[in-house]
Amino acid sequence: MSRLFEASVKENRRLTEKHYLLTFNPLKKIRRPGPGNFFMISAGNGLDPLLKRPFSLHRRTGSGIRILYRVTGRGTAILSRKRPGDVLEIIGPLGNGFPARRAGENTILVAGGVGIAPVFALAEHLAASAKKPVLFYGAKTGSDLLCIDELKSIGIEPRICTDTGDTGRKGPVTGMLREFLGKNPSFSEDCCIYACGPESMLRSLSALAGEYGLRGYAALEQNMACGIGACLGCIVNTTRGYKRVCRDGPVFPLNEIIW
Amino acid sequence: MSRLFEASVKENRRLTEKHYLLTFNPLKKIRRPGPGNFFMISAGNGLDPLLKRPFSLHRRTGSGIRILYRVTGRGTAILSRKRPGDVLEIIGPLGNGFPARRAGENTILVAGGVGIAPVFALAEHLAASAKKPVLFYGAKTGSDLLCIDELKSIGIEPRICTDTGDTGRKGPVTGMLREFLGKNPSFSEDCCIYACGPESMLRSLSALAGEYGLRGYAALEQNMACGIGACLGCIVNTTRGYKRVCRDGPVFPLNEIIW
Amino acid sequence: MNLSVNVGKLKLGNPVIAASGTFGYGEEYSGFTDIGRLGAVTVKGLSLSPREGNPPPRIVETPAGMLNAVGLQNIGIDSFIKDKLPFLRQFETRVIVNFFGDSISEYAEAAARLSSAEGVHALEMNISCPNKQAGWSIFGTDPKVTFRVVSAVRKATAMPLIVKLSPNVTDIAMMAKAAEDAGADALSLINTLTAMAIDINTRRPKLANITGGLSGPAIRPVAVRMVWECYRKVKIPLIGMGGIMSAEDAIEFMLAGATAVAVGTANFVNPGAAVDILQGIKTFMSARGIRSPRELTGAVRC
Amino acid sequence: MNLSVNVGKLKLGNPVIAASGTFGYGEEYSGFTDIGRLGAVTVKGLSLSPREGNPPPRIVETPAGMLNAVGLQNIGIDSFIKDKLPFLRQFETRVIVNFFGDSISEYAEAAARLSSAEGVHALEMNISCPNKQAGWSIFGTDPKVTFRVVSAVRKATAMPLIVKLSPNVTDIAMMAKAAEDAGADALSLINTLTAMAIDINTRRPKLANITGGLSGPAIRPVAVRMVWECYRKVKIPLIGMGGIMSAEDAIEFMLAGATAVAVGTANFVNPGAAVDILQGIKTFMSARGIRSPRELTGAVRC
Ligand SMILES: Cc1cc2nc3c(=O)[nH]c(=O)nc-3n(C[C@H](O)[C@H](O)[C@H](O)COP(=O)(O)OP(=O)(O)OC[C@H]3O[C@@H](n4cnc5c(N)ncnc54)[C@H](O)[C@@H]3O)c2cc1C
Ligand SMILES: Cc1cc2nc3c(=O)[nH]c(=O)nc-3n(C[C@H](O)[C@H](O)[C@H](O)COP(=O)(O)OP(=O)(O)OC[C@H]3O[C@@H](n4cnc5c(N)ncnc54)[C@H](O)[C@@H]3O)c2cc1C
Ligand SMILES: Cc1cc2nc3c(=O)[nH]c(=O)nc-3n(C[C@H](O)[C@H](O)[C@H](O)COP(=O)(O)O)c2cc1C
Ligand SMILES: Cc1cc2nc3c(=O)[nH]c(=O)nc-3n(C[C@H](O)[C@H](O)[C@H](O)COP(=O)(O)O)c2cc1C
Ligand code: FES
Ligand code: FES
Repeated sequence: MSRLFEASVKENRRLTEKHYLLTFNPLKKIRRPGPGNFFMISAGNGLDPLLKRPFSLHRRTGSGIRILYRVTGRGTAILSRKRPGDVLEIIGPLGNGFPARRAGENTILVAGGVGIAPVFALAEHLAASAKKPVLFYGAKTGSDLLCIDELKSIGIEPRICTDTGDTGRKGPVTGMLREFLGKNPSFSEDCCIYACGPESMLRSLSALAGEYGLRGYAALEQNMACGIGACLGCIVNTTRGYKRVCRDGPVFPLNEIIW
Repeated sequence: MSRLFEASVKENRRLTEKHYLLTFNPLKKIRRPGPGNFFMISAGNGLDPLLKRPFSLHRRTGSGIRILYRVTGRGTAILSRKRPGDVLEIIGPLGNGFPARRAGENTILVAGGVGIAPVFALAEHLAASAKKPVLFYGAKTGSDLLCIDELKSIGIEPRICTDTGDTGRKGPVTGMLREFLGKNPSFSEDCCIYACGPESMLRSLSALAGEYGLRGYAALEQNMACGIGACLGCIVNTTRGYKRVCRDGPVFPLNEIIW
Repeated sequence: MNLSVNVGKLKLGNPVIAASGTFGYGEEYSGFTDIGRLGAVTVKGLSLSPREGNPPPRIVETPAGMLNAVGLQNIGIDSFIKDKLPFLRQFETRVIVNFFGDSISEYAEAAARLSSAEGVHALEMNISCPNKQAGWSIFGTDPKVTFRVVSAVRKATAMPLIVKLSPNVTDIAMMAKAAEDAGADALSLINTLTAMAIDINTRRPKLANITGGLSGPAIRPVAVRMVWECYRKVKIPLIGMGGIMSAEDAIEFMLAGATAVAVGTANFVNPGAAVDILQGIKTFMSARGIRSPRELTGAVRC
Repeated sequence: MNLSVNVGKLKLGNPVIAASGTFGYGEEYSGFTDIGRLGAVTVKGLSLSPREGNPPPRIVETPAGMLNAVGLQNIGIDSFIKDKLPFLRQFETRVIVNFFGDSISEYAEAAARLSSAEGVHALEMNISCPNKQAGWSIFGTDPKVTFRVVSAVRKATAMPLIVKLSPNVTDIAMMAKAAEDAGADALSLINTLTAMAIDINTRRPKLANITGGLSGPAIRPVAVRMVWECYRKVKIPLIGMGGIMSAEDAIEFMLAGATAVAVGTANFVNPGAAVDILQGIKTFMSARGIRSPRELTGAVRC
């Protein structure tokens, strides 16, 4: 019944200065996670850090479940030191996940920074279908871009932009998306956006979607304690009142989020 | 100037269910530790556990500095999971160490349980001299006896007793010593005792030494925070008032300790 | 071995309780642990009308602890009775309802309303939440005011009445005495310590509410001390809490004087924590031939 | 970059101080760190006559913290002046002498005696030690008594007078105000939280003194909150302390309102902690173009 399980670290590969790709194998049978689901993962094995940290499903592969993470603080720093064979305590899969798209609908995927982690999961899920998603991917610099080869290997050619412009277009990902929408009015007629990234990106994406009257969903982040809806710690303000990111989300309709 | 250093774990070998032998190599030049000196060793690398733990010098070998320890709680449990290449933060060497014996004097060494750790260091130091020490060693059961082969390899034949009697004599180590003193009056005429072990053992050893008018020293233990004499946390009551185990000791004359 | 304990008039099958605010309304945990095995579940603090609570961020981790400033978000007593209580009624587990008000009359009215609800076994008055709004934190820090508000609630209900004390006081035992004198059947202690954390890069408080309540293992030694001080001062039973992560921690509280214990922050780390702790207490007791948790209560040898 | 700060009349070369009771009389650390680089060293609390302190065990680790019940062991003011002060005089580092008494007149006499000693730069009155004996813990928990004892000491000395507050109170800002009104030049906060730990196997308290003071990172969020509360209530400068382990922690206290910071328990973990923290503050400041620590004091944006 419990979704608490132990998993053994299979690989913890450094991708960039700050990003790691961790593959784990659950030591017992767990529910099948889908795109937009997440796990609460303990980085330590004592009281430091105390709380588990949320990480999205990045990929399910033959060798295990993968998360892609950025070292931002104490917990992720400790996680980055895990070695193959180390055991992690995990709760999950959790959260609502990305909703299925409507039949025949076009899909735009938007990832900012490490937001590529769950967006990739969805891209992989949708890549096999007839209507391939179009993926917009923004990062600070070219060296922060992740899984470009993996995206290509699933047949997706990401449209890239960076803040510095050293790779892809210079500027925010929403700028590139706006241009795309302008140039492809028929595509955007029946189309849904799925996004994950920093708040500033999601905020302008919301505005853009509103402008063009597009449906869309964003996977949100908030500090979490329990991950299962009990502590009321991970609130986001929506048109339907405060909602729990962990249980009511992490995926919310773009037009319901009050920034 | 600072006696704070990092050391890399060379080996962390399990000897019995509860005992480990850890060899470390300081990553910078440190002062040369002697028998009875100790180190404050951090078992974690965060806030859990917070304080360093004291461990006696057990042996200096070509491959590094050794401590011999028993898993009793959280800190030692975490220490027992260290692997070769892991880095420890250490302060030391600390403490007064065992005083040199007087010229021509006989030496009795008494170890109880993991008290063999520093007693072995002294035994090794004295083994080369003309007057070989006589070593009494008590433990709970035969399987708790440590470094018997090492003792033999330095030419010392320990006189063993255990609580269960499954190895060596049955009964407390002080009983065996009392018998020895009775049978060897000339030996005990000019003789000094050096001991480390549980409080109950040291207490009866004090009484025995008093009875026979023998000089003696014991390495004591007390909960420590700083290890350098600053916090006044590690007090022992002596005939000269409260003394700090870490700085005024850990070795104290048996006849000065007030039990 | 008989694990049952009496917390005043409230009879529990075992001494392990889920702490208020850390176990939702119970149902959140139903997919994660066996609620039916717990002595009691204390639900998130309720008020007469629903509350929105504070804006995010509401929580942040601190050394061996966490701050929360949920701000008493809740669905209100009526929705609770209608939508949440039926779920809880299916278990043997006792249901303790944590509640609060903005005035003495609100406290009394809330208690009266809850008393008539089927499936509520005890009331826990929160006079101690540090997320003060409307200046009412005084209910838990001035013994005279505590006496008055508890007396008013006592008159409004015949239910087992537990008063939950704030640790943010000079003399916890005096507060305990005031609650006892006013007719409390038992005391819960402790609630969170008022605390604060600042992000040095943004220079902003890490919580939108500026301050929040510190919970978790960091506060355990303070909580144990307070249980011990109250145990020597009052006769009514105590529910001990604050940083209980393991059976050993729970037993420490019992030795200090607690009749039962509540598990809070630990539930977040491990949704099965409370059940694991119960199991650990059993193992401890049977290894030592202890027949009832009562043998542990207050058994510290000073 | 100018690191100097004024703690009232006390001028420090930089804002990092070693906290009382965690740095011995300074000399204990001389083989381990460069004392001369610290803004100030606060020595172990002194009384008119030497004290033996509590029996062992005196310390025990708790989650992200430790309890101590040293019981104010000290060599007495006279020996300190004769045997310890000369060593400290060789450094640029300011010397703050922490002291206490059993009565108002003892406090005043101790202050007078210390004021005439060469090489003492400020006095820190400990009215807050939780290891209460002779019932004097009231000095730090009742604002009226605090006002009286601080006033008496104020009359006895012209030295910079720092009053060290206890966190074990309902309203720390009220205590701060009482000390300010009585003439304190600065406040130190916080001292340790009264706490307790029990060995569940022996059923005995882990400290011989039963209770002790909780220090270390566990208490930092409580300490930061108290500094922030006092900063908004009083005008005199604050020395912030409680669980500072890193430069980031120290800066957090400054943002909350501290003019200087004291490092306590961290010295035990790393004898070079205070110097490392100073170094880290410099790095932080120069990375952000901050020219004086004063720019950080109270700069939290709420
Ligand atoms: C549903 C969800 C999915 C996520 N998926 C990913 C992912 O796939 N890859 C990835 O790199 N990151 C992901 N994150 C973010 C990730 O959880 C945080 O970066 C991580 O918790 C930071 O922990 P830390 O200890 O390193 O940082 P800390 O030192 O604790 O703090 C650094 C920052 O992280 C934030 N943070 C701290 N604790 C938490 C917490 N419990 N929950 C959320 N944020 C916190 C703080 O606001 C702070 O700004 C996700 C977050 C959520 C809510
Ligand atoms: C000078 C000295 C030399 C020592 N040498 C050795 C040695 O060579 N080998 C060995 O196995 N043990 C040695 N010890 C004992 C060792 O330090 C303790 O067993 C260890 O600290 C326990 O830590 P823990 O975290 O595992 O236990 P905890 O979980 O913290 O507690 C278990 C027990 O250890 C004691 N303890 C806790 N913290 C400390 C502390 N900081 N200092 C001392 N005792 C503490 C407690 O009283 C408790 O009873 C020595 C102690 C001293 C004072
Ligand atoms: C997120 C959170 C919410 C809480 N909400 C309440 C509440 O609504 N009412 C209450 O009386 N206590 C509340 N508490 C306090 C807990 O019930 C408990 O007293 C405290 O957290 C100490 O226990 P712990 O350290 O085991 O968490 C809350 C605690 C947390 C962490
Ligand atoms: C072992 C120990 C002894 C202490 N002795 C004193 C003292 O004599 N006088 C005093 O005012 N504070 C004393 N303190 C309190 C510290 O100065 C400081 O206020 C407290 O420990 C919080 O800071 P920290 O968490 O950085 O240690 C002592 C603290 C410890 C840990
Ligand atoms: S993290 Fe607890 S409710 Fe979402
Ligand atoms: S451990 Fe601090 S004085 Fe000995």
